[in-house]
Amino acid sequence: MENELLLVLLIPLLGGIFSLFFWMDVKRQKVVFLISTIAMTLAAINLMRSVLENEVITLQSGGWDAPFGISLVADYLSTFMVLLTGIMGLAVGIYSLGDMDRARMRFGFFPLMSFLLFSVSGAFLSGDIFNLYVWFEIMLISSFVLMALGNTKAQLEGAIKYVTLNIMASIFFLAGIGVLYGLTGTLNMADIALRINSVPDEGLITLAAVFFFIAFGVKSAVFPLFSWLPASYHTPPVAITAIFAALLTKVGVYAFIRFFTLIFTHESLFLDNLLIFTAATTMFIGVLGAAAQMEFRKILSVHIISQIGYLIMGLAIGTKLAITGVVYFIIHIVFVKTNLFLISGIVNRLKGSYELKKLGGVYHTYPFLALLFVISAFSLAGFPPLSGFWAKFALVKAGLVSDAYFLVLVALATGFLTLYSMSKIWNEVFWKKKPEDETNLEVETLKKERAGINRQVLLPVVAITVMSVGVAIWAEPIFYFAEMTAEQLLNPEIYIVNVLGVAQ
Amino acid sequence: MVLALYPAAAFVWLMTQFGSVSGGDVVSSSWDWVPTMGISLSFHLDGLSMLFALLITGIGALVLTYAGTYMKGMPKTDRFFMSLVLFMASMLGLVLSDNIISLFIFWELTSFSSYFLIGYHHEDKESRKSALEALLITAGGGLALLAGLILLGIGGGSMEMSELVQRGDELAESGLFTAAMLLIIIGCFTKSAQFPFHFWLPSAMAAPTPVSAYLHSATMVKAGVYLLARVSPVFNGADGWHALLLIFGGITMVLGSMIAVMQTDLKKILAYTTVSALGLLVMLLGIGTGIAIKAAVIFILAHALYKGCLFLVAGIVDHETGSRNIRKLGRLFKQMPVTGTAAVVACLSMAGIPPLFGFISKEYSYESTIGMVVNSPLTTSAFFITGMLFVAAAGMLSYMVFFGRRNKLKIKPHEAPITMLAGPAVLAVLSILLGVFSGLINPLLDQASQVVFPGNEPLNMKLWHGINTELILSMTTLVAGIAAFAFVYYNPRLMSMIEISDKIKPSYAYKQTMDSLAELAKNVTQKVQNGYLRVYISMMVGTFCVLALIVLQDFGIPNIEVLWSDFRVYDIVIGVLMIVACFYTVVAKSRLLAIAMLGVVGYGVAFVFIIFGAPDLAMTQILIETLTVVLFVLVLWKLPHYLIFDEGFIKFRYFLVSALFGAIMTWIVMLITSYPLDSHLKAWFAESSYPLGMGRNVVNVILVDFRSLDTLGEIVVLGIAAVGIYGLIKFTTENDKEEAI
Amino acid sequence: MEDVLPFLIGGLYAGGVYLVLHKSFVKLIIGLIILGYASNLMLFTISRITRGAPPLVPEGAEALVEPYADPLPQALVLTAIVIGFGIQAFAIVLIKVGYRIVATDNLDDLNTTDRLDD
Amino acid sequence: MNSVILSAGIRVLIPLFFLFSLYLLFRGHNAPGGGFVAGLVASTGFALYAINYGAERTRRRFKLKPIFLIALGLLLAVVSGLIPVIAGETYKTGLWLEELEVPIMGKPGTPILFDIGVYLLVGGTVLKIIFSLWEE
Repeated sequence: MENELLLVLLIPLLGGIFSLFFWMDVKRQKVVFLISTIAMTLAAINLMRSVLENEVITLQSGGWDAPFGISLVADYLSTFMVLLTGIMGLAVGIYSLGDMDRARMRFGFFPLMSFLLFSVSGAFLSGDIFNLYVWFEIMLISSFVLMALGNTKAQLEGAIKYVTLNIMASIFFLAGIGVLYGLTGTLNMADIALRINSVPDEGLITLAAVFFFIAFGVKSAVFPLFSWLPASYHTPPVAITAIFAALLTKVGVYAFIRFFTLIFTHESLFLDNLLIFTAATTMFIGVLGAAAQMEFRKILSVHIISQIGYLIMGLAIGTKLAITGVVYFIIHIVFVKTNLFLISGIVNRLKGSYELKKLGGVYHTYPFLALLFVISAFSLAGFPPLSGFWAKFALVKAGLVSDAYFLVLVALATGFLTLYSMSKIWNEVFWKKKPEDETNLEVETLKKERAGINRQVLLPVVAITVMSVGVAIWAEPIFYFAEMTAEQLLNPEIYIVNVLGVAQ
Repeated sequence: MVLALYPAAAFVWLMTQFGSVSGGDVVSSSWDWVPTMGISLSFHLDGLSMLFALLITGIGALVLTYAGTYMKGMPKTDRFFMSLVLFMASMLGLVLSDNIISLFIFWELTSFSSYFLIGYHHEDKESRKSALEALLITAGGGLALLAGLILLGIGGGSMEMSELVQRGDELAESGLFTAAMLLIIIGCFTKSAQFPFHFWLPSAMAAPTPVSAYLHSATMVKAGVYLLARVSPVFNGADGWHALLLIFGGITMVLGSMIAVMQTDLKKILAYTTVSALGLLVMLLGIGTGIAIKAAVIFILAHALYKGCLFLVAGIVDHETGSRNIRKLGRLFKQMPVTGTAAVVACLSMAGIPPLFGFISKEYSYESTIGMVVNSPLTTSAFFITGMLFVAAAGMLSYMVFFGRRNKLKIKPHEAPITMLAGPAVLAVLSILLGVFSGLINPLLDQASQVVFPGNEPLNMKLWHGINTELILSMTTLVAGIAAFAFVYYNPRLMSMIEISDKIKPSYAYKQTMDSLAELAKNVTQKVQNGYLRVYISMMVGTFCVLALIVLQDFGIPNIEVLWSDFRVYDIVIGVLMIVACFYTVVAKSRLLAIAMLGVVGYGVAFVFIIFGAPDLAMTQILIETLTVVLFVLVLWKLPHYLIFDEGFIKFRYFLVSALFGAIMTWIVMLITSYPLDSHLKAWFAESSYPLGMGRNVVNVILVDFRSLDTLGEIVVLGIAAVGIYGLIKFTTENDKEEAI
Repeated sequence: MEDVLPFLIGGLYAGGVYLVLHKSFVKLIIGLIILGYASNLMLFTISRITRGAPPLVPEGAEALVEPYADPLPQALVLTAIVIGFGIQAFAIVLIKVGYRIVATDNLDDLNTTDRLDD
Repeated sequence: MNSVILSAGIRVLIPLFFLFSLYLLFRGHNAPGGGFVAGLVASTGFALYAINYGAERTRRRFKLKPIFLIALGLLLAVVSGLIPVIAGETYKTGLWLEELEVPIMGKPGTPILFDIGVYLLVGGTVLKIIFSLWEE
């Protein structure tokens, strides 16, 4: 059982290591990457199957009982996130086979992707705060390298901000670990959850929470800590942006959910208000940012922020229904947002630009691509019966049931502006005629169009679209699972008992 | 064309149910969709749904047949028909749904598919704008509606409309009642083009005419009316319900008809009269008496028949003559006798002339306003004005196009093909048929009115009620209308005679709102995301300081007196040395000095580790420090010469932020260390390291055994860093050369 | 020293933040390194410190003999130092390459990627 | 930098560095030291060599590519954890040859193998960084 958990981490790690052995040998790296990512996804499915049977699976690394060693814990939420990681890694990986330039491949794109998947899954599975920090750091360094790989001016500018702000966040994270250890004398999350009740003053726990709020707030890009995201996310090649968009901020959100349902569960008006404030401002300012942009990928990148706001909103409401909504919302945005990024990449391949002003006429020539975009974009805007609607519906309902009218109002206004920004893309890129004044570009474009869409780039987009429509049409099993997850999260005893063996 | 068979089949199926539904039965079926969220696909066919469903499928079949010919030769008709059929299906779903959420889903789907229909001529900028306008307004209202429906569901404890309408009292007590009502009304108003949201409908005339005929007369715009009618058993009698519907419906009705007669574009006239008609319907629902509901139900049908017909006629005229300007058209009857006849019949119905169905409808409207308890003169005169202007509009649509002055067309028009004529002809015939034999439809309309107003008196439509107030009013309206038409006819510049400032138009307000939203978005984004790294950092640190101070204010400043209790000289020396070195690192004016001082701080840290029993840490720190300095020296000469100095004020501000941050961290460390530590882990490691971990160096045992996973992660970080550094340095310089390392 | 350490930590934090708030590439990286020291020291200190007595099991003994320093924070700090080194090394080189390619020595000039294009 | 004395000195120093690093590596489990520190020491030796002879020659002299060392180190670290899995234990459970007592190192076991992985990786990393910077 525990080896099923081990496999999802071991496979991408070994994939990364073997890619390093085949340094500069792009062909073999491709094969290794593909095999390992497929295997990882299968392992994640297998783990999910097993977790559904056993509720929680724990791997006590080194055979040392918790809290003395490091526990890796697969509960519903983390397994589900790992499964998403596998799927998205595979999809974006296939896309990058058709899209990534050879130079970047030669400079370690594949091993870096493997290590990224490894670290993201590790972060989801970790049951130990310091170990979580280590996973975060692996994730950071691999994302740093992926971000900067290629050394274009924009990438480096973005990377400097990205790196600096994330290092700052790590500093808060480390300090926060210090504070929590200083208060409870332990690192294992389940053990902390047990011992935190005996901390002499609840204010101290809140103090610790402030550190983690900053650390995770930066990672998940909430207001006012999100500045690194609009500065950098649109700079690397689109496959890299897509995998970042799919996974990295979600790790931050995951950590938020984990800490605020397991550790910081004490009554604190301050923290409640902080989360509500964060959720509302993040949603709204994020979507305003998207509305202000005039570049395909920038709109999408900045828009990530507003969706993080939705997730925090669910956490702020904190009822079972709300958490259920959050879980569903995560599936929804991971699929849809990644897909939109990939589509923007295809449009760029076809038309040679991401600037709305320079684009146009895609609906005319590529109706199928337009259809794929429409599905994802309107899903993002929350149109039924696409997945975005269910996500929004669950959160709005949760908000209304819990009298969180202010949050609901902001959420709905945000939905409106999302529609506005998505229809802007649609208008400019797809419906509008292609501007004719730039004849040179036209020639270049024609050349590119021949390379245009290939199977590797189209396949993942189609597959993700099918999945995202699938989770909308067959929303019931997903919601059922999401509800189980919420229930598990809101009853931390299950987690604690499973990790520590018995409640101490 | 073949597509028309689908709605036709549905129509036929509906007709088979006609008998039972008219008899008061309800056909329903249900399928659990997302039970976890309380959502099922449940359908419910009662009188009201039946009425709408018949319109949707019947007119749908006609419109599809018509469009098959109309759209011939136009680009991408397959996508067009796809959207149209999607719309049709979702409209049908809307009126059949019993579950309020599945109703909402279909509601949004109609907005969605109409977006693509309105934007059919998408390479034209205006067309795109109109489509977006319609989408944003209806979807914006949709958001309100969603909230309203959920509130309704929460308050009533059910998501099924058929149950909710029976729980009116329960709902009224739930406290969510008024909010739910307001939100639902907003949603319906946007969809049904009520003032002040009405302007999207005339803009939506950018759509191909079959679309307008279908969406903007008979179906989509009526969805709001449908939903208002559907929920009116719940809200009827509630505070504000009547007033809101009456006032906004009334304004929409009068305003719409007034603007209509000032137009010259056929489709614009139709659009504004439709707006007006929708206002009329909302107003009737607002009156909310049994008779008003009957009037509403009848008018829904009457309006759909004549307005659908007129739109299709307009399409034919446009198609065959290339113009929709009534001032340019004229005397077309001879070339287009069938079209002309249909148009005349429809216009007569619109004008409310017996024996057409529109007449019956008008009679009931007058009856309902006369029977009203309050404000009846005001509403009656509103009806009167509207009725009069309808007559005028009818004259414009028929007389000015098919008779009247000679036309100024360049091409010679001819009659349209049969497939296009079928639609208007059938609708016109129905207008006559139902007028004369109103008994045919009476049972269905009766059922519909029973649904909207449970316990309504049975409906009994007749053409001839004898001479009564309604009839007199009707006739007066007619006369006044003819006079109004004459006025319009002889004053071609009516439009420019009445100058309405743009600024008071709701469409201007919409534009302003969207513009200011864009402006706001831009300003906020530029402010928050201004591109300065140091601002980002200070936001992060500042946020932390604020939050930490809020929490820390509950704790006193820790006791510092113990400070000098147990001091050793070399401690102080090291501490002071490090502080000084740190200070010099900060203020140093040369890079080398800064780095040298940095080294001193680093070795100082190592010394602290030695003092407090951490030899492994000290060793590592020293080696790392050395390596970092080496690294620095290796890259230093490539780095910019020191340093840009910030202005004094900014510097001072940054100094304050960092000093505050440092102070907070000191405070926190002292605070936390003033409590005793639960050291169960410490003890366990002390005991287990040698017997279980086989090592005497406990730190090492933890690193390679107890917590070896951390160490594994750590070395992965190092490996990736090496790969990354290599990539950073080599990527541009040796792009594609084979690599030796 | 136990009582001096919090102030030392505060001073390092303050100095680090002050440095990273400057416009200079070099100050930025030095600031980050100082912040690294500060957080390592904080983690070390806040887990309570013991003077002398490294956590080494003496020959012949089976367990550590009181008093001894808590080995766990030491292991954590060691991991943090090494990770910090890897990341700082990357950051140093990044900033160097960034400086070469962006061709400015003022961090304030690095704002093309945030700019709204209209 | 090609002074004769330095060259001669380095020729002597490098094996010393290497031996010292091995010493640190193996005693790490029982006394201050360990794979990380040892790796740094070893790579410092190579770095000295590189400073003296240039990266090109250093690379030719030591056939192993740094990236290979990195990969090998990682692999060793992973495999050291996998051996117990094959033996039916939890991942990374320490397996020891209890009856053996090696001088300096103490008992050999999988955690030591892990430390050797760390050692190799650290060496490879530092070399990779220094070579990259040096050649630029």
